[in-house]
Amino acid sequence: MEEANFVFNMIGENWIAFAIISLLPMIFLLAYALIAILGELKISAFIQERLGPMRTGPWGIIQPVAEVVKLLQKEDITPDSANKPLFNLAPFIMFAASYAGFAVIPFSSYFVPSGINLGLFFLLAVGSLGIIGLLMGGWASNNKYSLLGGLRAVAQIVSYEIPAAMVILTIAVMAGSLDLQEIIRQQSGWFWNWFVFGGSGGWIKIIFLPFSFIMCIIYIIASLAETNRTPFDIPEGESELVAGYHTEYSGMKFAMFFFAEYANMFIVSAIITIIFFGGWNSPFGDFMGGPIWGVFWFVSKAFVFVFLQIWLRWTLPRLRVDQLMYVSWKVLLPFSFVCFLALSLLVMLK
Amino acid sequence: MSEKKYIDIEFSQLDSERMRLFMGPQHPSTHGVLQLEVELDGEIVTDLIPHIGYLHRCFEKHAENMTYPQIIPYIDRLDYISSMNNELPYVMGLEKMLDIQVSEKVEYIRVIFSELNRIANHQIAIATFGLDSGAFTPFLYYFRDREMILTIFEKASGGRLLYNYFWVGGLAADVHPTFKEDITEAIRIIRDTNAEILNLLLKNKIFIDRTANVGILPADIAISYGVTGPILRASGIPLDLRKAEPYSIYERFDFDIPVGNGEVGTVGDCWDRNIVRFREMEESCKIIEQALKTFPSQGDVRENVPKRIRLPKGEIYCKAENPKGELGFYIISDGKDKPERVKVRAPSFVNLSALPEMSRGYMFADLVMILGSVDIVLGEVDR
Amino acid sequence: MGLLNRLNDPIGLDGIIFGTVEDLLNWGRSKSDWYLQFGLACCAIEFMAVNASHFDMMRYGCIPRSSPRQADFVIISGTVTLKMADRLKRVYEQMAEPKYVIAMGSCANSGGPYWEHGYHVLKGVDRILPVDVYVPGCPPRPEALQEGLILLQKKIRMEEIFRKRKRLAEEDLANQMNYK
Amino acid sequence: MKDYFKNVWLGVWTALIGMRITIDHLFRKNVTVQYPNVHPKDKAGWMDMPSNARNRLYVDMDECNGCNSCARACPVNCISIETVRSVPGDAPPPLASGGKRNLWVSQFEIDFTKCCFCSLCTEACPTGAIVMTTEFEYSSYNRYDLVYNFVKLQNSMSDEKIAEVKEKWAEHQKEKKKEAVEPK
Repeated sequence: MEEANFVFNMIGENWIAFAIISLLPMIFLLAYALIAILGELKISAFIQERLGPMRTGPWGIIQPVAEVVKLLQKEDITPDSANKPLFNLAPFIMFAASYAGFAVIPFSSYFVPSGINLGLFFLLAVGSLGIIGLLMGGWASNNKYSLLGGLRAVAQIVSYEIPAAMVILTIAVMAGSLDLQEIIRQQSGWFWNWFVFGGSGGWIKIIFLPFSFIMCIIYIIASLAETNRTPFDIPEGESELVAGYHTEYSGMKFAMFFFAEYANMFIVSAIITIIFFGGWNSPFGDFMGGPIWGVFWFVSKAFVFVFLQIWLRWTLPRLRVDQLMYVSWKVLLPFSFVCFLALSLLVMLK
Repeated sequence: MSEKKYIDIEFSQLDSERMRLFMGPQHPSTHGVLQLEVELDGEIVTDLIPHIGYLHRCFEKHAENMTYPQIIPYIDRLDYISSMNNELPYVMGLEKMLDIQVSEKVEYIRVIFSELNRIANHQIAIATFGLDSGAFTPFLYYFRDREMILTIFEKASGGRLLYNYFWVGGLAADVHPTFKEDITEAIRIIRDTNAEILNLLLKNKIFIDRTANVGILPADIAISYGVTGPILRASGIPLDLRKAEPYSIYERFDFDIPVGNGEVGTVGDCWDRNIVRFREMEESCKIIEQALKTFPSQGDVRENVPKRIRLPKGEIYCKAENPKGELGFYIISDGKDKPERVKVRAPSFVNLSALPEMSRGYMFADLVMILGSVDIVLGEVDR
Repeated sequence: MGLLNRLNDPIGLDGIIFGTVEDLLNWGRSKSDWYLQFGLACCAIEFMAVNASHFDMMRYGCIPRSSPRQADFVIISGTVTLKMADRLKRVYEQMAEPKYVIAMGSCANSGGPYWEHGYHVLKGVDRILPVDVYVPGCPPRPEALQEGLILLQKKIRMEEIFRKRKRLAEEDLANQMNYK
Repeated sequence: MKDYFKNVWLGVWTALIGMRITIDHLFRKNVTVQYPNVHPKDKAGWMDMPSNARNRLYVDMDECNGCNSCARACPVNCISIETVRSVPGDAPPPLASGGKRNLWVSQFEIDFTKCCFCSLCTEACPTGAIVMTTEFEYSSYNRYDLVYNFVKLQNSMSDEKIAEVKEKWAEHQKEKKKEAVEPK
């Protein structure tokens, strides 16, 4: 396989290159988390006709920095009756799992931290690793609310993995590959070649457009559930469970949960971008194409979906646990089966 | 999705350990400092005991030690969301005892301000209910509108939340000159927002799923518990003291009593309670508009009342339709300038007693919604 | 206080570096105050109004948290009864250091209207918690609470971090001397 | 089956309606008033703080005649007034509005941590000395800073003066007693 990492091309395959490659996503993640936290505060404020943070720098733009400085200084409480090793480990597992997802995300045609050809599978596998941290945190806190939150989170994420896996299966069928770069390359050209519009091919795909649309919506809904965002934020639903699984966490450990949540938001947005919206491809053929612009397109597309998640959060009420299961098993799953069949037919017809 | 029957059959066969969960008093969604001792079977509520008294502020003890006008600030603090409504039955009762007839203008202002405060109260009720269900944005839209009502009150009385405005024999002060225009403007914006909230929250499918068929209170049980106010009306009984026993000048106005009719679920569920409150806001707007049309601009706002108010020996029970139900004051006077006793019949307290009946057999997440739909104020429950 | 205790300046370095770091740390703490979502009585309604669009407490970097572990300060918004007092103290003890308290309204300041005949009312929350800022009013205007918040932020900005223990020990000693 | 599809459709559709409303608000002008920069008295529009807003009390000591009616009207007893009676020939200066005064007000304390801002005292005051102002910015780090002694604040009587009038009154009392005893 041809090497797609510009770092290797520049300084060769040595340990410095590996260090740079593994650190680049971390730098990106930190920068992104700050922007996303500010975005969450500001967008929620504007939706509610408020201003949001205003008194930290011009228009409050360095508010997230202040948050980080503050969280660093907070006392790190471990409850007396908690299971200490598990309690301390949980946030790190959660963060590590979401950071591991960044290993295969292709930011550009010239840069992907690890160009394995099982990218989609890896994302699916690592994405469900975070639950362990969540359950650990909920259980080890020795708090009834945390326990309920942790249990709910596991039930929720496990059930929503299945519709999400169906979607990813469909994409694997349509692209004939699990390699993320390959999937993106197949969607090159104009925006109608994206998988959300049925992928490249003849006019026959117009008949199948609704199915690919529904598939996209199913994945968006499932991704909301996987990142515990409203309307599926019951694991940390304030009005019922105080703060859910992270009720007992304070200081930096809470910040890790916080960071992991935002990192997860980006990962699912990146997956949506990759499998449905053409990854780093420019929507307009060769216009503003190329590897450098690729980063721009990829990040801005992903940010649109991060914005969508924030937007939904400040619009919708929260579902109940049994209704959540209903949506997953009785709505999303049958629909995804039907769409899977239809899109497989499309692949055969092509 | 959430029929009560289904849960009963499914879980009564399984014998499992019950969990006791103490919810509150510092839980974010207990609407103040209420403690609920919940017995859970998995996620199903099997029993519920409300523990009150975390905000017991000794109202009756204070009433024994104060002169009649001095009690009014404490009455404000009973149901601190609808202070104007609280003051109304008390001053009406005293005026009846003293045989004082207040002027037309005072009656009009009292009605208009009571109805405005009713709107403000229902706004908070629906807003915090939305907050319980996870929708944060309607809360802020309603609070934005409520700010206008508070401004009108502040311009008239000087207080933003606790007014001390209805006095025995009149009002503390005359209304401000731009009073009519302000209220017309406020009503216009309240109606706009209400239309928005209807689409954003009340008609939302997720919201309907959360509230329809949840916390059903049948009419007969509601009556046997003595429940009043929007909760009783949501159960299908059109009892409103403004119509049933008109006080002040309510019989002059034309308005309807919205009742719950189970549009999306069963009669008397959480959704009905909210839609009744929602429609009452519109009725209040109608009353205010009619009152503004015939508002007498001339007139004195204060009758001649002796500086030391001494009630004749005797007792009186005076009541009015508060946003939360029937608020009554039972005043016993022994001829001095201080009452011998003032007993409060607080609607929230009575409505809260029906909570265990409403919430048995529903899920823990529903409990939060049911409590929110009862719309209690702890200041009034504990007094 | 977590990191702060370890930074407790064992060598006695003073001056520009530590001063600047102290400034930065204080800046972070003062600009990012997460408060506990916790209401008691009448003032809680006004406190909710401060969060609403017209006043917008988030302008000061205040984000509501419902878990006391994650909150930086608590606003005692209303009457504290004797039954509630030990609950309140426990909530306060669950908060992580550094933590602050704003007493909002007359009831929290001194028992307010209930100070005389209120047999069940705590006469001032400073009997059980260390209060940092007293906001008068019954209930205070939203702007008055915001002013109290600005005072709190000012106080946090002026705090000493590195030589705190030493200074406190000295103060203690001085107090003891005075006492004798 | 029909209900199932209708439910799914409604779920998506009502969510879309909600999203349209919130995105509409995203681009609307916000209503926030930035308090320390904009004072509530001069907010734009009709929602600014009225001049009759009930906030901190103010006592004009030149107008107060020490009649104690505000303290009696106060439901929470947060006003405490101490007066010294004047001896004949040494009356305090008359009120600024012209009335006569025969009490020295040596202490006029209002405890704003107790005050419930009900405005009953201003109603009871015969001379209009005690009024409610629009001043609300007086939060403090210390609870005892909120106890205002208006005699000290306005310097209407110095400590020496208070001691002097008290002494005079005591002497006067003594003399009176003597007079009462002597005629026997």
